[in-house]
Amino acid sequence: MEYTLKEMMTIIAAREISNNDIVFCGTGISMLAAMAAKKINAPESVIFFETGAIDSKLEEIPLAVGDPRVMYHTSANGGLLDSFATMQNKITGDHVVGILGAAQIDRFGNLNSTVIGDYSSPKIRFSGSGGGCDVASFVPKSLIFMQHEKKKFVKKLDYLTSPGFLDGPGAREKAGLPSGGPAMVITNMGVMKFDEKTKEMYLAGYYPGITPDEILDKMEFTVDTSMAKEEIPPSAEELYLLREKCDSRRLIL
Amino acid sequence: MEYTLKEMMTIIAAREISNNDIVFCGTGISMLAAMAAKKINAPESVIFFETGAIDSKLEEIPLAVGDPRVMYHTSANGGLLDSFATMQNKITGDHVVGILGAAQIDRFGNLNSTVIGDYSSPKIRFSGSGGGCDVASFVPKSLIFMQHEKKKFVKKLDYLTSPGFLDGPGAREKAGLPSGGPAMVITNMGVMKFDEKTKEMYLAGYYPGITPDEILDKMEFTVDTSMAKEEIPPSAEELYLLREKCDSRRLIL
Amino acid sequence: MNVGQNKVTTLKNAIETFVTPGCHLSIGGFTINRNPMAAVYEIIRQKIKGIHLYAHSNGQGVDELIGAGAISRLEIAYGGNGKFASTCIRFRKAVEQGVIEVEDYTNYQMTLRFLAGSMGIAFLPTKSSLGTDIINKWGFSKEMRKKSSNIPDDKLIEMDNPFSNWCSTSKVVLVPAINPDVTIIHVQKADKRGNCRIEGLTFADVEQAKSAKHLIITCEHLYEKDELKSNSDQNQIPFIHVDAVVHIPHGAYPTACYNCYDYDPQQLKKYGEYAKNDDDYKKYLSKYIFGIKDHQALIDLVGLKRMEMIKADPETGYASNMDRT
Amino acid sequence: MNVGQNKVTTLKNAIETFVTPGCHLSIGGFTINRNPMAAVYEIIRQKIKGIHLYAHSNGQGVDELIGAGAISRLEIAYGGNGKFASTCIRFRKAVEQGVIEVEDYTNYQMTLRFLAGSMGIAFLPTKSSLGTDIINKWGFSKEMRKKSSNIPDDKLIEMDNPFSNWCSTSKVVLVPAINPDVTIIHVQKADKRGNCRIEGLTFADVEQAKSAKHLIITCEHLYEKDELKSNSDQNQIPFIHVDAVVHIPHGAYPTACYNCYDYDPQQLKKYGEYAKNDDDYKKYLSKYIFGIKDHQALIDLVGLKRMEMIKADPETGYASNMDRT
Repeated sequence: MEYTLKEMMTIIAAREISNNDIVFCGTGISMLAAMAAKKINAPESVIFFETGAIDSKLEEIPLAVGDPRVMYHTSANGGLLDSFATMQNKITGDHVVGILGAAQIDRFGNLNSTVIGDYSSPKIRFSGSGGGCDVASFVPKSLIFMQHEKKKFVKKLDYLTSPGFLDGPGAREKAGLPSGGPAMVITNMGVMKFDEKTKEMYLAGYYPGITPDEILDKMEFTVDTSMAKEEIPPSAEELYLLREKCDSRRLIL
Repeated sequence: MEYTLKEMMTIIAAREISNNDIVFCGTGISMLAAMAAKKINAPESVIFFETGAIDSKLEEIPLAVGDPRVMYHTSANGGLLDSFATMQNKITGDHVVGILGAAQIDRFGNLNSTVIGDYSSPKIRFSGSGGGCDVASFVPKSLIFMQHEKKKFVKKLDYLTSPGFLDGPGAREKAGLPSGGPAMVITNMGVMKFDEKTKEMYLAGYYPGITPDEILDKMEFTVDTSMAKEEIPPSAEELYLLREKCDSRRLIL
Repeated sequence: MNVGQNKVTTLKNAIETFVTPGCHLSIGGFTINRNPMAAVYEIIRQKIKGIHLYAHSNGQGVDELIGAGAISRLEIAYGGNGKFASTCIRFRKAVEQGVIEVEDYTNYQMTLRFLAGSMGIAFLPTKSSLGTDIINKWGFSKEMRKKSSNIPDDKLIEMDNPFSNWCSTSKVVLVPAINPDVTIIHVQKADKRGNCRIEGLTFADVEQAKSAKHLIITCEHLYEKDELKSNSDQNQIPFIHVDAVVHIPHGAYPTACYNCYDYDPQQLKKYGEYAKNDDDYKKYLSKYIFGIKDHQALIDLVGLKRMEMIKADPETGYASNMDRT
Repeated sequence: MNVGQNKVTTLKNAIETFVTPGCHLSIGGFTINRNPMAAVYEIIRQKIKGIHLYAHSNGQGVDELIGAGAISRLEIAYGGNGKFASTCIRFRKAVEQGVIEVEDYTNYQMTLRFLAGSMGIAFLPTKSSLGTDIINKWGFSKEMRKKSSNIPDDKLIEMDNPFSNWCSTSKVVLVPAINPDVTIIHVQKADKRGNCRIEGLTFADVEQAKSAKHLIITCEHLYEKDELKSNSDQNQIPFIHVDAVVHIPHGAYPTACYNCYDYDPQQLKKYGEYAKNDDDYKKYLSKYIFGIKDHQALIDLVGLKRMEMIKADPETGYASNMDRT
């Protein structure tokens, strides 16, 4: 069955979410992945937004985390203080899965969403952290969406906006961050995970029709590909639920 | 016209409140004084409570700051965080007049509402600070209700619960407290104020039929009585409004 | 916390499960308002002892837990009950007789400590209590603190403002976070998943609730799953924080519950009488707590007439013109 | 703040009075929701320059203020606008061209900074951004900070947990308080004294409002003195914090105002088109801001049909089934 790479990426992220996970999501594909998980495999997962909405009904897909659609039929409508406290407080925060994106990522899963070039006189300016650094600092597990390009998978970030494993094993703890960090990087070509011991990125999966070497060609640094398997494409049912129940108007897809 | 000492004390406190003052009050006579001010001389003063109620209508007199009567017809019903922030934040806090009471007071207006005797094995245990220390720490002006007794006006407090001028001029600033402190002590015999320079208590007024010497007899330390004048008793109108419009059921009076 | 979908249980079961001997507990409400009294009485009935209690001004509930001997350690700001007790009687006796260890804070400090716990941060700063014995005199010794992993090594820490004189602040007091093992609050409305709606003042209930490892909700009105999701602006506590939901009408009695019923001045006065001496207090305990099987039995014992008397006026939210002399 | 009883005025007067050249400003809302756009357009119309703006994710309003050249310094967490701008275009150009000085924080940090200001405390702690360039890289130099009395000497300060390892916390980041000279927020309901009721998410509006030296409220619905004192549980901002109340229906347009109207996807897209190059943006400014006398004129220019399109569905609070492609 036909599917787009965006659909593949969304479904792979959705499969990572379980019942009783509290899912932090941003705008676009990350929101769609969280919605898909509720429709497909984790009906009792809870979606929340940094703006303060928790357990939103989402009858229509929001186009921003500030979209009024996140405010309808929630468990509570609070503010930014509430949502970030839910993550910084480990009692609830240990149940949160964060979904993030960025302009650059390094082999330890650190993210740059601020600038390309020198911070004081950047070549390219991006949006900045928003809540991204907060989520990456607080939560035990995060999923990262990226496009696979050499300039995005870099040896050294121009600016470290959101912490992954910083410079390797024990670095988060040394910096004073709660343990945790990125669990998975989902791109338009495959899936990267992080080694338990070295905290370094490795290739865990590639999409049908794409080879590990093609993926390495799109990265400034190399990663271990020995454990890579072909990813299972979205099923007809997954696609049906994603397309018809989550984004029937194709606002994101 | 006949009046009780309690009525005299209440009216003297009420006269100290002006329009646009934000009045912090506790239980009992302090609440009655704030209500009397609104009825008599400061209709546009604003009453608020540490429990989070602000600008309460008070159709009936509350018997505690947690009484549901403080929640009716307010400008906002918040919580403790809101009320104390309103005082610690100087933007609003500089407009707050606090009304307090205590078991002991010293010549610099420091208050004890915690214990008599040693803190670790007290002879008498009182309620403790509640919000008293917070108010005394934050606000620029406070009025203190006391009973005039030797054991209450002491040379040294058994426990310093709420800061007055600590050990004298500049001490609040040195300790890191906002400037301010007690403005007036209202007792069953007279009114004490604090010297601009020395920050020491002096007798500012005595009630009709009471002499400065009788007041000094009720204190462990002596104060300057040279500026003391006889206080003006409550007028018929003040008494009418206090008795009929504030506490018609004599729950406090 | 519990992300589950149905948390409705009995009070007996909720207390047995979460309130264990020696646990660190906090209860909601303020002096004579919205104390979780049904839960307080059930804790007493289950004879749970050695509790470490955190209180700001939790009035009636605190005094009854102390009176029944359930508390061994107390961190508190205010042990009074408004006009009904300038100092709570059983609290005063227990401290003077040295049967409980007590440590004093201010109301703002205790609230900030719950807020810190709810934010997942180790401490928060304030200017309150600088230069006072609240900072200088500790109820718990350094040694005892070092030994107890669930009590911070310091009571309060004074610190210079690291941002020079920013906000014309030279010094602050840092207050350590509290994360109680269990918090119990009584609310007007809750649904079966645990979404809560408090009416009137929230006091410090929301911070106490979100700082707790386990949260028990007792409620006047129980709603079906999702019924409170409309007008959710008025919900203060989303269900993820909640472990147990118990439906108990009059669950705050004899304290007040805004829009439902007022405090009972007669019962609170009678309590004060009983509390004055130990023999009478034993009578109180056996008549009003041990002698009856549950909270409904207390409501029945007090009687319908009294419930009518304290019934809230729908306009004001309290019992207008009730005789409170 | 102003304890006075009637604060109703015109937008022109409120902006003239409180928004002065070089002032420190914050605006409410989040990305495409409840930005005080009428006030933003009036600031632009009055050609007020050199503003120091504090923003978390205040999307559309921030980009328009920057685009019009009103901003010289910006402290910000997120310069995007959801699906309508992954990075706000005029913000991006201004930073890349070096026409504004910018310093980066996180959304939580900016919110905590407003909270600190509203609490009257110099700083608050968090674990967010430890080990990142948010701490290491400053937008404003030490020298510039020392020179400016209204900017703290340090951006952020890393500190060891003074309570040993309490809450398994070894380090924290301290964020300095913000007290803007003026904050402007748009709310659904306000009374003439300034009591405010926000519907839907409050974002960081309440903290921004209470931290400000002066507070301007624009509202969809204006109520008589005391009308909002019933159901006051739903009021987030008591009148004492408010300096000016301005009644402006559609005051958040083209951003959304929950229960009143949705964002206008056509206008936001059109804005994105105009923003792409400077000449087109000049056309945008003259057509939609300088070319018209006030916000009502903008609403008239866009037209009734569009207002019908974005009208909120009373059940959902937004324009259900609106074409947003």
